[in-house]
Amino acid sequence: MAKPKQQGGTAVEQAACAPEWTDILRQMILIRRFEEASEREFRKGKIGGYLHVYIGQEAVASGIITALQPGDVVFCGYRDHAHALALGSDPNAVMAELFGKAAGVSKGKGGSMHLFDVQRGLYGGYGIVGGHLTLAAGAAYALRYQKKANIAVCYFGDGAMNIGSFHEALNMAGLWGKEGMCPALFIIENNGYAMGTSVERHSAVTDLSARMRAYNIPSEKVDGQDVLAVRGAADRLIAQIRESGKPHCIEAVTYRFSGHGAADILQPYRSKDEVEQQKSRDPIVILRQRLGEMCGLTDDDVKKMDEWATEVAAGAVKFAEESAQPDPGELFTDVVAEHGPAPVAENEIE
Amino acid sequence: MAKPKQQGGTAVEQAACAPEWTDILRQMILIRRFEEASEREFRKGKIGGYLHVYIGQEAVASGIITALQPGDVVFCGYRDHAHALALGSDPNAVMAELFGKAAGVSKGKGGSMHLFDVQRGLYGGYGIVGGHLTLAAGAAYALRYQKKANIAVCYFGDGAMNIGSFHEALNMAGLWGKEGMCPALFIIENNGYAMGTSVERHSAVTDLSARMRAYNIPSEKVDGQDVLAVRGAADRLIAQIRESGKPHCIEAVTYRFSGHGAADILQPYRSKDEVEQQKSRDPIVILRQRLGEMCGLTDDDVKKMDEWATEVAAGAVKFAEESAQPDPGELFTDVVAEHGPAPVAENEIE
Amino acid sequence: MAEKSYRDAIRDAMMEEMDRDPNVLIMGEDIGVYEGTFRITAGMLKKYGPRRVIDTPIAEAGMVGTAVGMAMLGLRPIVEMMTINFSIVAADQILNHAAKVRYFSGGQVDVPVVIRGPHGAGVQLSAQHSQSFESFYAHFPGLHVVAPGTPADAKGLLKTAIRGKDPVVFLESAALYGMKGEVPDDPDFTVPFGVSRVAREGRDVTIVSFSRMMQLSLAVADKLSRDEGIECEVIDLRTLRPLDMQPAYASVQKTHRAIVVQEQWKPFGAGAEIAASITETLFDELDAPVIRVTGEDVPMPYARNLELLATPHEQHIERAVKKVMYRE
Amino acid sequence: MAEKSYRDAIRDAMMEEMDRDPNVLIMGEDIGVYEGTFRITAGMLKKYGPRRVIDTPIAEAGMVGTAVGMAMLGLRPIVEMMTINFSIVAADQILNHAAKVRYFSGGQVDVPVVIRGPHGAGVQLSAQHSQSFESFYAHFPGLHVVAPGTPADAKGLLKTAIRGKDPVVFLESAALYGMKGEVPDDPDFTVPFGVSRVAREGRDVTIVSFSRMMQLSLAVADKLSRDEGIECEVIDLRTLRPLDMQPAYASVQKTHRAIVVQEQWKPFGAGAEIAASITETLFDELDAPVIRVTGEDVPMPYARNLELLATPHEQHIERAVKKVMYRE
Ligand SMILES: Cc1ncc(C[n+]2csc(CCOP(=O)(O)OP(=O)(O)O)c2C)c(N)n1
Ligand SMILES: Cc1ncc(C[n+]2csc(CCOP(=O)(O)OP(=O)(O)O)c2C)c(N)n1
Ligand SMILES: [Mg+2]
Ligand SMILES: [Mg+2]
Repeated sequence: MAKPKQQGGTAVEQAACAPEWTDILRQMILIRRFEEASEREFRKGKIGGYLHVYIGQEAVASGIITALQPGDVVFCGYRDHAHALALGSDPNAVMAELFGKAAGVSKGKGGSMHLFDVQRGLYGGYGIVGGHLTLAAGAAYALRYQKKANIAVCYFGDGAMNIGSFHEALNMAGLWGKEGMCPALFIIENNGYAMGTSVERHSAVTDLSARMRAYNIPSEKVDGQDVLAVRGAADRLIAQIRESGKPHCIEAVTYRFSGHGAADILQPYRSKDEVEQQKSRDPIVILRQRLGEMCGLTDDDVKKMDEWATEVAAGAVKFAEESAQPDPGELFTDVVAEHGPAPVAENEIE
Repeated sequence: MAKPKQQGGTAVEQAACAPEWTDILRQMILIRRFEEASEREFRKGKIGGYLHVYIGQEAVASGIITALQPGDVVFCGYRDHAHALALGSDPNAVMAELFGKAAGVSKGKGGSMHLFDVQRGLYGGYGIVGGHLTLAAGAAYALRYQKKANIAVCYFGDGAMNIGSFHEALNMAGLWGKEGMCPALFIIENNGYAMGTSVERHSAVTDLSARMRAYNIPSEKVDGQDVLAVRGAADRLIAQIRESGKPHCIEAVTYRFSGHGAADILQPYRSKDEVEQQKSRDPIVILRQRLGEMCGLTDDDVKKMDEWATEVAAGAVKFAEESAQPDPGELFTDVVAEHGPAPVAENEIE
Repeated sequence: MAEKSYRDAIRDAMMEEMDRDPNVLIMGEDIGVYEGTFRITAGMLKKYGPRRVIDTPIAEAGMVGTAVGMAMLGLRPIVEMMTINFSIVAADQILNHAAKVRYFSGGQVDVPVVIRGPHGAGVQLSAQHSQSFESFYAHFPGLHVVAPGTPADAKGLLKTAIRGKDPVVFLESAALYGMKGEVPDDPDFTVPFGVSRVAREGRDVTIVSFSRMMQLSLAVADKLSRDEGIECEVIDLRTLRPLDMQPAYASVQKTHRAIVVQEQWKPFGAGAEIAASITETLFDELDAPVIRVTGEDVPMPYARNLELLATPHEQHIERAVKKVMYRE
Repeated sequence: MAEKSYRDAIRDAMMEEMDRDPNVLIMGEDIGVYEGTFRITAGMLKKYGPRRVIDTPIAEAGMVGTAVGMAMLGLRPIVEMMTINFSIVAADQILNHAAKVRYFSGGQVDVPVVIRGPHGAGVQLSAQHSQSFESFYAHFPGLHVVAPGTPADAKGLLKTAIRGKDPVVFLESAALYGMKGEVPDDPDFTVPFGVSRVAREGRDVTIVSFSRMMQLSLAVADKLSRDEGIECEVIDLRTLRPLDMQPAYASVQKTHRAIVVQEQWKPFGAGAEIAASITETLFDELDAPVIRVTGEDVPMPYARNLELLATPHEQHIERAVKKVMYRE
C-alpha cells in the first residue's frame, strides 16, 4: 500500500531523519537485492523472456511512489519491478510472476514486462515503448471525471519520447489540463540511453524537459540519483496536481548500472569507465551517507537492512521456485470477460 | 515547371515590379478561378468524393512554390489543387483528375486528394492527416544522399501537428539535419481550423511555430495572406536549406474562405462575421493593390488576367467533361510493378 | 416498434446509454461542435456537455489509448473514428493494448471501450478512405468485432457493446446510414454478441454475409425467388468475433450449397474463414464447393467506373448462387 | 553451395546488395552501434558507415514513412523492425502509404521498401511480443508478403525483395535464425515471388505451410514415413502475397487430402485462405475436408507451460494428417 503522506509538511520539509527516510532506504535496498536476485535467476534459466532491471535507478521509483496516496494509479514500461515493490506488492508474488507461476501478481500470464497489482495502484507494466502514455492520460481524465482527488503517475524512458503515442498523449494531456481534467505526473526516466542509442543520437533536442513546452506541460529536471531531491519535487508537484488537475512532468536524470536487458552483455554503446564512474553516484550510497551524517544511521543499521532485503529476495526466489505453474485451463481465461461461445481448444490441452 | 530563381538577388529584393510578380498574381487568380469552378462542378455532381479547395490560401502555395527550382520535390495533404497548378501542372489534367478521367494527372485513379505530377516535382497528394510528413523527411534525406542540390517541401495543416507521424517525422528531420542530411522546408498551412476544431481547441500550445523548438527546427511565422512576405521568407530560407541541408519551418498564418470540404455547408464552428472579416484580407486583392500602387498595374491588366484565368478554368472543365473514363483494364494496373501471377478478375469486368 | 434509420438507431443507442449510465462518454474528431461528419453525434454536445462529448485533436492512437485508460478506471468510453480507415493509425493501441491488457494483467481490469465508425466503400473516396478491416480485427483474440446490417441490430449490438466489459470494434456501413427499419422501443433492447441470425429462409442455397453485403444478398434472394423460383437462405453473421456459425451450418445441412459474400479483397478476407469453417465442418453435406463473392484485389480507385468494377454487385451474387446450383 | 545459418543468409543478402547497389541502405533501431538485437546487422555500420546504416529513434511509423519517401526518390531502403510486433505501430504507413501510393499516383512512383524482422512466438515474450501478422498484411493489395522457411530462401527471397520495385513485408522466423542449410554462392542467386515449392514429395497427404511451421511439418513427415509408412508431401508457400497455390493444387490432385499448418490464431488466419482456396478449386478431388492446424485463439501467455500449449507441435500435425486419412 502506498505510504500515506504524513501530516505536517512533506517528508523533505521535515528533518530528513524522519523514520520514513529509513523506510525509503530499506525499500531501495530491497529493490536492489531483488533485481540482483532476478538477474541471477535469469542466468540460471529460471526466468525466461526479457528481463529489464532497475539497478541504479531505484531513487526514481521510490522518490515518487512513496509520495503517493491510496487511490493514486501508476503506469510504467517493461522496466517495472521497482515500481511494484515501491507500491508494496508482495515480493514473493512479483518474483513468482517473473518465474511465470500462478501465484504471480499477473497470474503468471504477463511476466516481467507486465506486472499488474491494481489493488495497490499498479496499472501495469507495458511492452510497446510509449504505448502506455495514452492510457495514463486517459486514467487521469477518468479520476477527475469521477471527482476523485487522486492522480495518475506515468513513468517512461528517454527513448519513448520519440514515438507518436507520446506526442498524442501529451498534447491531449496539455489540452485537458487547461480544463483541470488531467491530474497526471509524467516521469521521464532519463537514463541516457534507449537500449544502445544515447539521447544525443535519438532526440533532436537533448534537453528533454524543454520538449515538454510543446505541450504546455511544465517540467523539472531533478537529480534522479538523489532520492531526497526526487521526493522533494514529488511532494511539491503532486500537491499542485491534486489541486489543479493540471499535468506536470519531472525529468529524473539517472543511469542504468546493468545492461538494457539481461541479454545485453557486450554493451558496445558505452564504456566500462563510463559505467564505473556513474556507479560512484549510487542512489543507495548517497542516501545511506546522508542518513549517516545527518541522523547517525550506523553501518550496523544498514547491515541489518541489507540482511533483511537479501533474505526477502532469497525468500521470494524460493517461493517462486516452489509455487505452482498456472493451471492449463488458465490458457483460456481472461481473454474476454463475456459473450459468445467459450473458446474451444484447437489442440488437446494435457 | 517551377520558375528558376532569378539571377541577381531574390524576387523580393528586386523591385516588386519585376515581371515575375505579375506572373504570380496571374497564377493566384488562376488557382482561385479553378477552385471556384471545381466547387461548381462538385455541386453539379460532376466531381465525386471529397473536395477540399484552397480559396483564401493561394499565397501559401504560390509564395513558396514559385521560389523552387527544377528537381525540388513537394509533398502535401489532400488540399492539393493549388500546389499542382503552382508547379505548372496542366489545369486540364488536374481538372480531369477531379472528374476521374483517364487524362487526369494520376490517370483518374487518385482523385482530388491524390494529385501527383512527379515530372514537375509533385509527389502527392495524401489523405491520411500527417501521414506524408515522414515521406517528405525521407525524400529530403534521399536528395542529400544522392548529392543533389535540391530540397523537399512539405505542406501540412495546423491540425496535422497533433498526430504521431508528425512528431516522428520532425524529430528524425531534426536529427538528420544535424548531419546536414535533411534539406526540407516544412510549411504549416495554419488556417486556424482542423475541419471544425480551432487551433485553441486542438493544440495545447497555440503558437505553432514555437512547437518546432521541440525538434531543433527553426520556424518563422509569416503573414500567409501576403505573398510578398511568404515569397521573401521562402527565398531566404530555401537558400539556407540548400546550403546547409538543415530543415526549416514556415508557419503561414492564413484562412480558408470556403468550407473544410465541399460538404461543409453549415460551418457551425465559425461565424459568418468572422469569415467576412477574414475575406477583407484576400491574398489576391492584397497583391493586386500593391502592384497597382507600386507598379501601376491597372484594373484593365487585372481584368485581362481574370478573363484568361476564367477561360482556362472553363476550358479545363470542358476538357475534363469530354475526356474519356479510364479503361476498365486500368483497375488492375499500378497495383504492383511486377512479380507473381497477374491479378485475376473476381467478377466480370464489362 | 418504430421506423428508424440505421444512423438514428446508432445515435439512440448511444444517447440512451449515456442517459442510463453517467460513466458512458464519447470522444472523437469533430463530434461535438461540428456535430460529426456523418452527423451521428448531432445534438450530443448540447445535451451532455464537453466532459462527456469530447472533441479530440487528430490523434487516433491518442483517442483509443486514452479511452483504454479511462475504461480501466471504470468509465465506458465510445471512440468515434471519423472513418474506420483512420483506426489503423491506432492499430497498436487497439491490438496490443485494448485487446490484450485483460489477459496479460491476469484479468485484473475490464476494458469496456467501443471503437466505432463507418467502414467500407463510399462513393469515390479512393484508396485510403474506402476500406473494410473486419478480417484483420477479427483475427485478434481479446476483441469483439461487430458489423450490423440493420437498424435494429445496429442499436441492439451497440448497446451490448457499450454495456459490456471488453473492447469492441463496431463497424458501421456508411452506405446503410440512411436505411430505415423497425427498431424496438424498449430501452433495454439489446442484441447479444455471437448469435448469428437467419435473415431470410430458403431451401436451395445458403448465402452467408454481414453488413451491407447481407442487404445486397437479401435483394438478390428476393429477385431469384421472384424470377426463377430459387429460394436462398440468407445468414447474417452480425458479429465476426465471436463468430457464431451454427445457423449457417444448420442452413447448409438443409441446402447443401453455400456462398459467402464480402465487399473487400478476397485474399485473406473474412470470406475465407467462413468458407473454410463450413467446409471443415460439413464436408460431406456439401453438394458444391463454397464460393466466395468478393471485391477485386486492388486498392480502391477514384474513377467511378473503376470503383463500380471494384466492388461486388447483385449480378455477381446471383451468378455465384447459380454456380453452386450448377445452373450456369 | 555453402552451409549457412538463416541469420547469415539474411545478412549476406543485405550486404551483397549493398555492395552491388549504392542506393541500398538500411535503417532501424539499434542496428548500428548496438549491431542489432538479433545481430543480423553485425558489422554493417563499420563497413558502410552511418549514412547507409541508420540508427533511428524509436519511431516505427517514422522509419517506414521516411523509407517510403526515400524509395519514391530512387533509394532502396531496408527497414529492420526489431520485432515484427512493432510494425503495427507503423500499420498506417505500410498499408495506407507504402502499399497504395503506386496505385493512387497512377503508377508514377516505385516504392522499393523492404520491411523485415523476426515474427512469431519466441520463448516467454508474452502477448505483445509473440505475434505473426502474415494474414493481415497479405490481405492488402500493393504489398508483397514473404515468409521464408530455409536459409536459401531467406537469402534468395530477400534479394528479390531488395531488387524489386514494390514494398515487401519480409517475415523472418526468429526461431530459425540459428538453422543451417545449403545456400548458393552465386551473388545473383534470387528466388522469385509467387512461386511455391514442393519441400518434400509424398503420395498420401499434402501439408501446406510456410516459415517455421513448414520445418515442423517436414519433421513430422519424416517421422510418419519412418514409423508408419505415411508419405506426406510438404508444400512451402514461401510468399503469401503473391500466393502461388499451383503446387499445392497439383499435390492435392495426387493425394486427395490436405492439411494446412499455421502458428497463430485460427480465426481469420492464413490457414483459412489456403484451405478455402484448395476446396474452392479442387472440391471434387478431395477425399476429406482440408483441416487447419493452428495455435490456440488466445493472446500469448508468459508462463512457459501455457505458452507451449498455445502453439502447435508435431503431435498436432501428426494427428491432423491421420485425421484426413481417417486413421484415428
Ligand atoms: C514500439 C517499440 N519499438 C521498439 C521496441 C523495442 N525496445 C524495447 S525497450 C527499447 C528501448 C527503450 O528505451 P527507453 O525508452 O529509454 O527506456 P529504458 O529501457 O532506457 O528504460 C526498445 C527500442 C519496443 N518495445 N516498442
Ligand atoms: C488520420 C486522419 N484522421 C482524420 C482524418 C479526417 N480529416 C480529414 S482533413 C481533417 C482536418 C485536417 O485539418 P488541418 O490539418 O488543419 O488541414 P486543413 O484541412 O485545415 O487544410 C480531418 C480530421 C484524416 N484524413 N486522417
Ligand atoms: Mg532510457
Ligand atoms: Mg487547418
